[in-house]
Amino acid sequence: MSFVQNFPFFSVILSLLCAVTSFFLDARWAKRLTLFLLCTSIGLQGSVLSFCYRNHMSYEYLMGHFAAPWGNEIALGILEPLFALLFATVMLCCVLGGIKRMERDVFPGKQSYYWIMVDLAHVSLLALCYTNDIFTGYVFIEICTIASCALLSIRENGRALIAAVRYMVFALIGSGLFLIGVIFTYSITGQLLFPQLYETIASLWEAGTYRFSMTIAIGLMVVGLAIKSGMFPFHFWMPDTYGRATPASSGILSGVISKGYIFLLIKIIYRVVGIEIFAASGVQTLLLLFGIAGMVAGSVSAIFAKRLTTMVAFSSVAQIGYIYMGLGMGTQAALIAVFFQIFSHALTKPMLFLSASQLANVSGGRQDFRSLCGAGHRHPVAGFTFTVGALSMVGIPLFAGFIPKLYFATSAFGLGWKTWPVLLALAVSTVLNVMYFLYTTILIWLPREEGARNHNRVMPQVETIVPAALLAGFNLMVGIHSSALTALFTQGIDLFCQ
Amino acid sequence: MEQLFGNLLYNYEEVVAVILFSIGFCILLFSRNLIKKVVGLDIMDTGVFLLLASRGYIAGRHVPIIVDGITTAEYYINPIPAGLVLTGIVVSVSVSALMLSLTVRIYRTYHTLDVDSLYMMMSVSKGGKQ
Amino acid sequence: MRDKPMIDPEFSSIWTLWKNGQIDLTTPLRSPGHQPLQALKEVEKYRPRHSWEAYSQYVRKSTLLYKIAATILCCIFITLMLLTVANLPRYGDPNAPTINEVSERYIEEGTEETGAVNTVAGMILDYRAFDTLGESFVLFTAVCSVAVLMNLSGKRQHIKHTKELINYADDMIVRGVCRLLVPVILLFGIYILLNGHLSPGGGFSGGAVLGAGLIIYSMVWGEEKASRVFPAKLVRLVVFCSLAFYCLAKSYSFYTGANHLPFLIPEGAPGHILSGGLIMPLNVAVGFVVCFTMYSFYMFFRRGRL
Amino acid sequence: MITAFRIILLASLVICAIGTAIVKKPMHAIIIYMAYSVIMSIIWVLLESPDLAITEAAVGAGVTGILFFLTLHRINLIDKDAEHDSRKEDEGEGESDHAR
Amino acid sequence: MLVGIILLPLLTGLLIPHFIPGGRRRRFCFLMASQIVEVCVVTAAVLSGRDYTSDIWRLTESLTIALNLDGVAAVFCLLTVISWLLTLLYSYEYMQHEHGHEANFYTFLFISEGMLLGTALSADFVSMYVFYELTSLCSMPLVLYERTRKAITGAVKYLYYSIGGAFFVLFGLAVLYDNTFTLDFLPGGTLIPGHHTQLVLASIFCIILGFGTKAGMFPMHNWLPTAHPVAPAPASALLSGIITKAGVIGILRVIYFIAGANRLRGTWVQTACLSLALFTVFMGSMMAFTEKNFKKRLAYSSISQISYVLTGLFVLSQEGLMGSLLQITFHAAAKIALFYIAGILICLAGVRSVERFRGVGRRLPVTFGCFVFAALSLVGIPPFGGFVSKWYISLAALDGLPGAFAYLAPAVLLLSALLTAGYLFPPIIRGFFPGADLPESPGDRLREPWQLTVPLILLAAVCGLLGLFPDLLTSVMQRIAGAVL
Repeated sequence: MSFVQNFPFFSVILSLLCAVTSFFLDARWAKRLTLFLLCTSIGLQGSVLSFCYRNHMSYEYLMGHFAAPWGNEIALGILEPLFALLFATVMLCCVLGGIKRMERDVFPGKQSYYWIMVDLAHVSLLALCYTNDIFTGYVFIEICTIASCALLSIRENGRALIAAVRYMVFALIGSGLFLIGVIFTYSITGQLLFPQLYETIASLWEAGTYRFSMTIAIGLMVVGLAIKSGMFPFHFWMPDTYGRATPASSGILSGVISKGYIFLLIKIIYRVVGIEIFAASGVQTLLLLFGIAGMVAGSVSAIFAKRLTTMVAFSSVAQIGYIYMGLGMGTQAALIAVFFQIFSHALTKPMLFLSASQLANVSGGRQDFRSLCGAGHRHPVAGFTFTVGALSMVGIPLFAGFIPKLYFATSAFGLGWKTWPVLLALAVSTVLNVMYFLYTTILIWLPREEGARNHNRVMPQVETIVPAALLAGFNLMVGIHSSALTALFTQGIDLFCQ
Repeated sequence: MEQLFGNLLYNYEEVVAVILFSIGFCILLFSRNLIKKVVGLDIMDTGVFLLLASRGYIAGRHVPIIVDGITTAEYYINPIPAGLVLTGIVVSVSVSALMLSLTVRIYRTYHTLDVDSLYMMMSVSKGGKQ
Repeated sequence: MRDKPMIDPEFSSIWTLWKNGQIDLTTPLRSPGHQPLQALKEVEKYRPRHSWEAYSQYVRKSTLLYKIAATILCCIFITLMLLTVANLPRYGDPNAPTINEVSERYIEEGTEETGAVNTVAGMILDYRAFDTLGESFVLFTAVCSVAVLMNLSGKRQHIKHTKELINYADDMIVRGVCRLLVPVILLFGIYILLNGHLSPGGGFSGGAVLGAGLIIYSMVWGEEKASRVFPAKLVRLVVFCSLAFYCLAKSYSFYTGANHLPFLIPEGAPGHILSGGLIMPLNVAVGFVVCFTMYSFYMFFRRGRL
Repeated sequence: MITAFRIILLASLVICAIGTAIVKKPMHAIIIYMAYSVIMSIIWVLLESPDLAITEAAVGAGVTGILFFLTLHRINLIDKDAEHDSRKEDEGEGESDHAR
Repeated sequence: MLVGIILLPLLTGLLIPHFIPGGRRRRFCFLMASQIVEVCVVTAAVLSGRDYTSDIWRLTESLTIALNLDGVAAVFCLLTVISWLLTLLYSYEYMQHEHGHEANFYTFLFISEGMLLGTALSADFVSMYVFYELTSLCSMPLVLYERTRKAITGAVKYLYYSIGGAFFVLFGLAVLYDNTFTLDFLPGGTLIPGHHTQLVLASIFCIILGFGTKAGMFPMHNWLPTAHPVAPAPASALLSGIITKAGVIGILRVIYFIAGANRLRGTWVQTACLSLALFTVFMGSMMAFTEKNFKKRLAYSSISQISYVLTGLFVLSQEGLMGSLLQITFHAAAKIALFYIAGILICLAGVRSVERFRGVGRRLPVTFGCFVFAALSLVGIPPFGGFVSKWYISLAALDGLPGAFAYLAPAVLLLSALLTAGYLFPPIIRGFFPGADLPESPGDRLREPWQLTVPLILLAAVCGLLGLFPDLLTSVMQRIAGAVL
């Protein structure tokens, strides 16, 4: 067992310790600690990823002295460190980009708590990526929920509080359903760890006993996670949650945390239930339909949104609809498309939120579209990043958003009746995306004859440029040089589904 | 059919647990008062725990604490659900504390606990400012 | 709807802009001044300015659909649940699938492997310790979020009228009963805490009991006194130390376990108070965390700070 | 015998839950909920898991109930403050009320 | 080499207008120089006769961005660079009369040139799709330049139509992705025989519709008359002279290099596309005939003229292809010249609508002289360039098309030629002979700066001379078409 293989566990413990220590420190040191933690964890995940990729191996790591099925353990191949790396990177960019705004939104006495919450969200995401035990998954889902609620409500503005209540109600219903699903699964199989669950479920499905309960249990787990990650019919909490929080938090919530839930869902589908049983249980088709509905409905309500951040938030309803549609298609090509979609969305959405808030700042803190006319000239960096993000969301080639669309379109064939709904949904949602995103882009680049004078043009500072440049660079990198990622994904899926 | 009802009668604890969960769910959905929503949340959680614990119970067996050296598994009930429920209870108390503090803050800001009036405030307050 | 005119007329969605073709650049926009704090105050101080009943009527209309949908949802949900329950293995069935090698090993080798007589304690603190680690961090997260929300150290948020509470300490009966009761409760909590690996209980139950005792204490003798006994620094320090100890101890055992290194903590003879390796100290740590979590919940709700 | 006792307890549990659902005032709901938690802890004992019984008694019936009561208490305080402020405001800006 | 051809205008556009110190004149000299270099490079690459190919990068593991310089690409590239050169010269003088941020204009002008070259040069479908979308995006700011209400409306309309069309193409691409051996452009097509035939045909029809958006084919032609007139004259000249041809390239590549002419001949796709194209030819001329605003009239006429090209393509025979290549060339020359003229009229004489042309010809004799040439060529009067192309197209239609189309197509072309004469000659006549009842004297002769007239005269000369000696072009086009079919 080489020393590198300890790194996932080290990163988890390290971030727990950082959280506890920040509880004892003041805001300045908490900030430094958190940034240090995020950078370190990027390093750790990166080295684990390169290790696993070079040896093309996946391994279980015992959390304790007892092997599965008796003790907890974490398991990782290529995908898990890859996504952990993505999450850590995006979180780092978010907090870097949002620091100034956060320090203005949050009362100084409470900023250390903000950093604690960032640490805890980070550790829960890592655990969701790495866990090999369904109940550990539940516990860290709860940590993630509470931490994100705090991230949302720490901006003590009435709308944010109501949004937080809504978010909590939906999220708790979600975790309750997930827990019931776990209980049913446990009482049928008597197992809690993924590999044993997989075997037992397969044999039970063969034998045909408890099929109904199994289906319901799968459905409950999937629906619970879907509610938490904002699938279409349960997306009511999303716009306010993402639109009202302080930009760094909205970036983290929309870009990373929902993706953490989705990654856990993918693990459950492929490593606990098994894709054949998942398809046979009929939940798959449900996901497909809801995903398609979400793609359309999200974009439509984004067109009718009256604030910029609300519009962006609704667009992430649509984007998550893409993900669920891909999960509903259920082929390996579709899975690769889903991973690409997760990447592009996680890289794009925080960028959009950050730049949107900066644009609103230079428009006198107003978010309606008429005040935003020409905001791009007042804050060129934010305008540039917003443009990049919008183009990527629309799916213009060379940007990250194009690749998943292409993969969805190409993998839609040979699915029987599913082919045409998928293609149609892609078409409609693309056109709608064009309608609102490109229109907004044009809008922010229009000059304001009268207004332009009484706003002084913001000179871009380093702390706005660096994260923006980072995110935009990653975005273009994914869009232009996606073959490396594809290789990672394909190899990772081999290790993942074995 | 009668086999189904027979099963329901056998699993009466689970039936009660499901009913509790559903009652909590309904309170959460229908009650307009935030505090009652929190109560409903707790009832929901306890329903889930009851379900889980009753899964671990075995008729005529004892607490899984090893007394006078009897270590045959036939003498004790299944310890796993107890541990899971312990975790669950702690989670639920933290969650309800969080919800209650949210409630207090909202009351301080909007001077009401009624959900509909809260949404009215949202719809009429100046949404454009940050 | 009465509240339409209240909405800022300048607001227009992409759709409205797109429908009538172009952004009107000719009319000058009102030049917005830049004071978000001011705006935040406005939102916070907002009071409804028009008739409630008109609105509540409107709300009834608009939420009727939601109510119907929710009812249908609940009915479907309950039926599905009942069907599933009917399809589960029977209650109290001695050969249900949950009775498998896992639980048998927990019971049969648990005492030797963990040194804990109480199988549940052994399970949550040794076999499945990662869950429990996460669980205690759930508590920690909750404390921090409650601190975020309830912390009154902000401006314009101090509460008047705190004096209007009944001061229980003046009531002789209450004082006498509590003077008897509180030590007993605390003792009981400590007992549960320390015997967690031998008898029912453990970190969480004991901590909760201790916390309840502390809460009663500070209710009766007033928060001022309580916070003189347990100042905020102390509480933070205790929580920090116990959680850090927990992390480090557990990471030691995880590390040794995963790398198959020897585990140097002695198990001790099962049944004695000093046994079970790390379980008792961990129980104590968890107990402290839970106890002070409950206590600080109380304090935050009661007086807005520790 | 024990089964009958168990069933009675479960029935009262359901009754308590329904009561929480139907009563109007939050205060009553909270009180019923505390009773509910006590019954629940007895049921834990019957389910052969005393650790849960202790925890539920201390957490569910104890701490959570106190937190609920404190919430109500804080809300009353906030109301008092609000009256206080509004009295002051009305002295200050009476005509604005007429303007509404 | 090819990468250089694309990168040079890109870097020019990004760097020179913003980062070169000194006055407008100095910057302009730099731009001019780099454009001349570009022209030389492209000419050298074309004349050297070798067919360059280069893989730039791999977009995904199966889709690469690759460039290749074959005959068709050579024609388009030469057209593009030469007309950009002339337009640059023209816009130096013209842009003084526009108000707006001029540097941005040059930036997007050059970037869109680079993207257009990429579209022409790309060696497979995916890279062409990529460059095509980027072309639409980068040419949008040219329309947006003046930032009036009309400009914004036009730009947005242009954007929506282009992206919508591009999505049709993407859909077809997705279908073809697993029904072809490869997505590279090979003469004769790469379809897998007998593999979802109807689906493939439908997807090809979708692709043609999608590219037809940019080429202004009937169902989705509507953005052209909105977008072209609002752009500044050089931009609109390029938009309707060259950039619309990006759609033509797309259709040509799909028909001849992906589907293969033999696979399409006689299918419903050919019929449908032919009828659409012919209808567009007629409709465009009609609309132009009724339109009063000169630039709008020109935009409508581009709709009809480009559908001549499409007609030639859909004939699916060597003569047809040759005719359409010729038509592309001549239409580019004539239409660019006409838009220059419109620009000159607007900025010197302040005339936009056709009624106010009376007597302007006397004030701007050179301009109107060239107007005559361009108009004659566009109508297709025998000694002029336009005649040659239309002649070949009609011939090809006559012997290449089945049944009624063989006679319908030439008739429609003839009719639309008459209409063209109908909407182009009256302004000229009014311009030269205002008639006795002119209310006020037209005013004395205006000074026409050489930067405006020289490119105009050059283009008019092209229209004239190439018409007189068509073999110069026809032989080349013959070879190219022969290589394709």
